[in-house]
Amino acid sequence: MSAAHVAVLRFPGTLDHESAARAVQGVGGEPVYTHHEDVALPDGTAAVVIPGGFSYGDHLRPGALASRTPIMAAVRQHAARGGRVLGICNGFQILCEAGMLPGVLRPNASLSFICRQAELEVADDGTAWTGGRREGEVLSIPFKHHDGAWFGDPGHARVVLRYRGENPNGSMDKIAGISNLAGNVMGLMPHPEEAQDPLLGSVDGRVIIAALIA
Amino acid sequence: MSDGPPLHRTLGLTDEEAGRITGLMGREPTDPELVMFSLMWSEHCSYKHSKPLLAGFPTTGPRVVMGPGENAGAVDVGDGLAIVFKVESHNHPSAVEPFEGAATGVGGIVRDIIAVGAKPIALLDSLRFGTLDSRRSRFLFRRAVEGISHYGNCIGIPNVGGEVQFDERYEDSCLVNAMCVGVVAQDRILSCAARGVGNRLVLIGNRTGRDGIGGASVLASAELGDDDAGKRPSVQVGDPFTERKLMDCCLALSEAGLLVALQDLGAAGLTSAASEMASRGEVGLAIDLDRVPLREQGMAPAEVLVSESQERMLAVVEPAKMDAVAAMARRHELDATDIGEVTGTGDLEALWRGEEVVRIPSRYLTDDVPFQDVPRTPAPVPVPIDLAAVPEPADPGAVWLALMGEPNVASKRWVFEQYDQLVGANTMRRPGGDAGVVRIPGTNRAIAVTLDSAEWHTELDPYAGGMASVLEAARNVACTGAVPIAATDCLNFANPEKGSTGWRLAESIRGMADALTAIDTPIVSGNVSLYNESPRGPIYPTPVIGMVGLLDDASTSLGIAFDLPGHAILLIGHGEPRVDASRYLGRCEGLPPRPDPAGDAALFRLLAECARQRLLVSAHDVSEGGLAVALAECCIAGGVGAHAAIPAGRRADEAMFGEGGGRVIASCRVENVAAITALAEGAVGVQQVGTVGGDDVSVDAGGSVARVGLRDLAEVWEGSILRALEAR
Amino acid sequence: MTMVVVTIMPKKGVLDPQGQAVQGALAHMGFGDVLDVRVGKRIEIEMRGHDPAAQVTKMCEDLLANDLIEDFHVEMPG
Amino acid sequence: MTMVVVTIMPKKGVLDPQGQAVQGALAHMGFGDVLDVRVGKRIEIEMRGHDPAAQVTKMCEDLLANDLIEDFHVEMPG
Ligand SMILES: Nc1ncnc2c1ncn2[C@@H]1O[C@H](COP(=O)(O)OP(=O)(O)O)[C@@H](O)[C@H]1O
Ligand SMILES: [Mg+2]
Repeated sequence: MSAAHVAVLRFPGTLDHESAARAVQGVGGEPVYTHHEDVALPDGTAAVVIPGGFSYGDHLRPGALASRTPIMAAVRQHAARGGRVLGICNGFQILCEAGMLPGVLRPNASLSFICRQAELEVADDGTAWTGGRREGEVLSIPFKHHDGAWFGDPGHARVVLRYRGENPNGSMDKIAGISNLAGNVMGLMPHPEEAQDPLLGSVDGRVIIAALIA
Repeated sequence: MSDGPPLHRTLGLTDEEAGRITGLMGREPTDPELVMFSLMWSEHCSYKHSKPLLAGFPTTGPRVVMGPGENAGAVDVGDGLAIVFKVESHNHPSAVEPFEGAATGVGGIVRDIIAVGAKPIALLDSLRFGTLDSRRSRFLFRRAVEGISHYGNCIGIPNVGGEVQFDERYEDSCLVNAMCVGVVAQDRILSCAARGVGNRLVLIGNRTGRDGIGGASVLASAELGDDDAGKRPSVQVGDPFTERKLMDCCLALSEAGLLVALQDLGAAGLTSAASEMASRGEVGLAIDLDRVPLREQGMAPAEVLVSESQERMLAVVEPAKMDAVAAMARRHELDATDIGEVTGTGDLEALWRGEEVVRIPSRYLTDDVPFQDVPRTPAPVPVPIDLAAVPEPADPGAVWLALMGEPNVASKRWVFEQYDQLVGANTMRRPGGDAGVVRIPGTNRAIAVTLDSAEWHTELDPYAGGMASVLEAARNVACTGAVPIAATDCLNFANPEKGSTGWRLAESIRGMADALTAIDTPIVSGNVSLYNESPRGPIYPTPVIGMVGLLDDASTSLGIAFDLPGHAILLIGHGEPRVDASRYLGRCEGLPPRPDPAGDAALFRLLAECARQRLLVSAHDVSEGGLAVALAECCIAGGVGAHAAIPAGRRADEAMFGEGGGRVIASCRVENVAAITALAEGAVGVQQVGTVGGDDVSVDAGGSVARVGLRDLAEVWEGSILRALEAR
Repeated sequence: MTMVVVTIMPKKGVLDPQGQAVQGALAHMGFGDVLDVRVGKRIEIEMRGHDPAAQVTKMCEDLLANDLIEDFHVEMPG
Repeated sequence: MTMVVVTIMPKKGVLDPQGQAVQGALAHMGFGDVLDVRVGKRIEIEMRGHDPAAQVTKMCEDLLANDLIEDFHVEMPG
C-alpha cells in the first residue's frame, strides 16, 4: 500500500514547510508541496498541513493575505468533506482568518516575539489530534510567535491543548490549540514538527503529525 | 556650488586623494565618478587602514575551500559540503535608527552567504550598548534586538547564539555585529567574478530608491538645484519578506546552473557590487542606468549608482539562459532586470540617457586605493591589581548573587527569546549555553558556532586581548565537544589615526593571529568597522570573533546543564584566576593574565575526545564572573544544585570570582573520572572538585564558603535584564 | 476631555513593504482599480489638560513617530 | 485618480494591548494628561475606476478589516 499523501501548503513567506514535510515522512506519510496559486489539492490528498512562517511577511494581519489565496478554497472543500487539516502557528492564523476555525490570533501580551519550549496539557482527548494521550497528559513542544494569543468564543470550538503553568502569551483560557466542533480541522501555535527528533530535545509532536494520516 | 568647498572634500576625499584620482584617470573625473571613488576609497569599502594589517592572519589550511576576499569564507566539512560564514558590522546605521539598522544588518550578512550559493542555516549577533541606566541605551538595545528579531524570524533562519555587553564606552557608539552561516555543496560554490564578454548583468530584487545615500546626496541636491525634503537620503528600511523570496530565488537559480556569478549589493550599492565583480573577473561591465527599476522619480545617475536600497542582488547570466532566469524570478514574484553586460575593456561604464557618465578602469576603484599605515603609539603597560587594595567580602554569597544579576553576567534570555532559534528543525543546542549547535541538514554531522570578544582585555593589553577573544570563542565551541575549524572576525575599533587605537588594532591582530595559528583555525572572512568614537571618547577596542567547530557525530554534542545528582564535577584546564579586569572587580583595570594558546589547544583536544567517547555529561567554560558563576549556570540549566571545593589560591574571593586561564567546568558519571584523567595524560589539568545534587549551590574555597539557594540564583540571573528595562 | 487623532504614515521615498504586500493581495483578489496602497497608523488619544494638540505633537516627536522614516500629523476632530 | 482613506480601529470592548503599552510609556515619560490611547491603522488607497468608496468598502469587508476585533471606516478626503 502506498503512503497517504499529505498536502503541505506553501505561500510566499512560508518557512516551516521542509520541517513539516520531514515530520510527515517520519510518521509514514508522503508530503506533497502545494502552492498558493494552485486551485486544487493534489489528486489523492488525504490530509492538509499549513506550516508555520510569515506568509506575505505577516503584513496587514498574520495569515490574512494567505487566507484569501485560491488554494484555500480547495482546502475549505476538503475540510467540508470531512478531510483533516492541521494549521501550525502561521497555519493556525490562516485557518482563523479563513473562518475555518473560530477566533483570531492577537499579539502576545508582551508585544514581543517569544521562542520557548512549552508544556502543553491535553484538554480534550476526544479528537484524533492527540492520539492516545488522555486528558491532563503533557506534551513538550516548542512555540515561537509574535501573535499567538487566541481570542474568540471557546464555545464555538473544542479546546484541544492548553499551556501548562503560567500563561506565556495572554491567550484566552491559556489556549494553545483548538479544533472545529467536528474535530477534523485543528490549529495550534506550538510547533509539533519541531518535536520529532530526540536530538532536538523532544518527540512529543509525533502524535499530532501522526493524526494527519491515522 | 562655487562658494562651497570643492566637491571632493564634501564627499570626504582629501586633496591628495583627489589629485591621485585625476592622475590615475588622466583627466578630471565626472561628478558621478568622483562620488564612486569617494565611496570605494572609504575605509568602509576599501579597508585602507586595516588591509595591510589583516595580512597577518592565517588564512590557509586543509579545510579552507575559499578564504578571505570573496563574499564569505568556506570550509570543508566532509560529505562534499562546505560551511560558509562571515560576520559583519552595522554599527553606524544602528546608532541612527536601531530597529532598521540592526534589521538591515541581518539582511546584509544573509545576502553575503546567498551570494556564495549557500543556504543560510544559522544567525548570530554580537551587541554592545551603553549601560542600562541610560534611557538612550535602553532604547537602542530594545529596538536593535527587535530589529534583529523581526528580520531574522521573518526570513526563517534560526538565531543560535551571540553576546550582549553593556558599558558606558558604547553609550554613543553602539555595536551591532551579525554573523550568518550557510551550507553549500562544494561543487556549487558561486564566485562574484564576472566572466564571459557579452554575458548579461541582471539586477534581481527590490527597486532602487534613495536609501542610505551618503555623500552622494550632496551632489544630487547641488545638481538638481534644490534640496526639498523628498530628495534627501533616506534610512534603509528592511523588507525581510522580499529577502526571503530573493534567497529562495537565488538558490534556485544556482541549483539550476543558471548563474555565472552572483554578488550582493551592500555598502555603495551597484558601484561596489559591479566594481568587485569586474575586478575579480578581470573584465569590464557596462551598465545602462536607465534600465534600473526605480522606486522614486528624478534620481541622479550618481544616486542610482550608490543607492543602498536593500534586498538586491547582481548576477551575471549567459544570454541563452536569460529567459529561464526571468521565469524563475517571476515564479518568486521578483523583478529581474537586464541592466547591462560584461565587456572586455576592464572598465566600469555607466550610460545615462544615452550618454556615457562613467568610465573607470574598475581596478582603480578596488586595487589602487591609497593605503595608509596607522600610527602605532603604544599605550602604557597597565599595572597588575594589588589584591590587598581590593576589600575581601564578608559575605561571598551576597557578592555571588549580586554578580549573577549584573547585566553583563546575567542571562540574555530577554534577548534570545525574541529570536526564532529553531526554524529548520536542526537546532540541537539553543542559545543560552556556550555555543549554538546546528545539525548540518541531511547529515549526521553538526556545527557549533559562537561570537565572542574580550574587549576589556584588548583595551588593557591588546595582544593578550586579541588572543583572549579567539580563545574564548574557541573554548565555547570546544565545550560542545566540537573541534574548532575556522573563524571569521569583525574588528570594531575607534579612529585608528587617534591616540593608541592604531597600535591596539595592530597588536590585537597580532594576538589573534598567534592564537589562531596555535589552535589551527584559519580566518576565512571578516569585516572592519573603524571610527566608532564620539567627542566623549573611543569605544573599547572590540575584536569580535566568530568561531565554527565541527562535530562528526551530532549525537555526541554537549550542553552546559548538570544532569543527575551524584555526577562528579570536574575542573578541567589551566591557568590561575585573577581579579584583574574581571566582572568581580567591575572595572577595566589591571593586567589580565596572558593566555596560553598551547594549553587551550590541548584542552580542546581533550574535550573533543571525551565527547567522542561519550565520557562527559556537560561542559561549560569559566568566563565572566569566574568559577562560581559558571557553576551556578550549569546548575540553573539543569535545575539541580551542586557543591564544589577548590583551593583558595591567593585569596578565596579571587578563586571564586576571578577570571582568566583556560578552564572548564564539566560533569560526568563518577566511573568515568579515571578514564578522563587518563586521556588528559597530564597535559591538561583534571581535578574532581565536587558533586552534583541538592537544592543549593555552594563553593568552598579553602574553607571560605559561599552558599546560595538554586532558586535565588536562578531568579536573579534570569530576570535581571527585564528588571533593568522595566525599572524606569 | 478631548480626543486628539495622530496619523503616522511612511515618509515619501521610504520603502513601504506592507503597502506593497497589501496592494499585491488586492490585485490577486480582483481589485484591479488599485493604483497604490500605503499603510500607516492611526492613534486616538483621549486627553485632559490644556493645549492637547501641542502636548500630542510633543508625544509624536518624543515617542510615537520616527521622523527618519515617518511623517506624522495631529488633528482634533470635531 | 482618487485617494480613499480607510481607518481601522480596535472594536470597543476589545482589549488593545498596543494602546495600553503606548499609554504606559507616555505616562512614564511624564505625559500625565493622557486618559486613554487606542492604536489602529490608516490605509491610503489610490484608486481609479468608478465608485471608489464602494470598491474600498468591499475591500474592507473582504480583507482589510477583521470584524471580530476591528471596526473600519472609509472616507474620501477633500
Ligand atoms: N545577542 C544574543 N543573541 C543570541 N544569543 C545570545 C545573545 N547574547 C547571549 N546569547 C546566548 O547566551 C549565551 C551566554 O551568554 P554569555 O554568557 O554572554 O556568553 P559566553 O559564553 O560567550 O560568555 C551565549 O552563548 C548565547 O547562547
Ligand atoms: Mg561561554
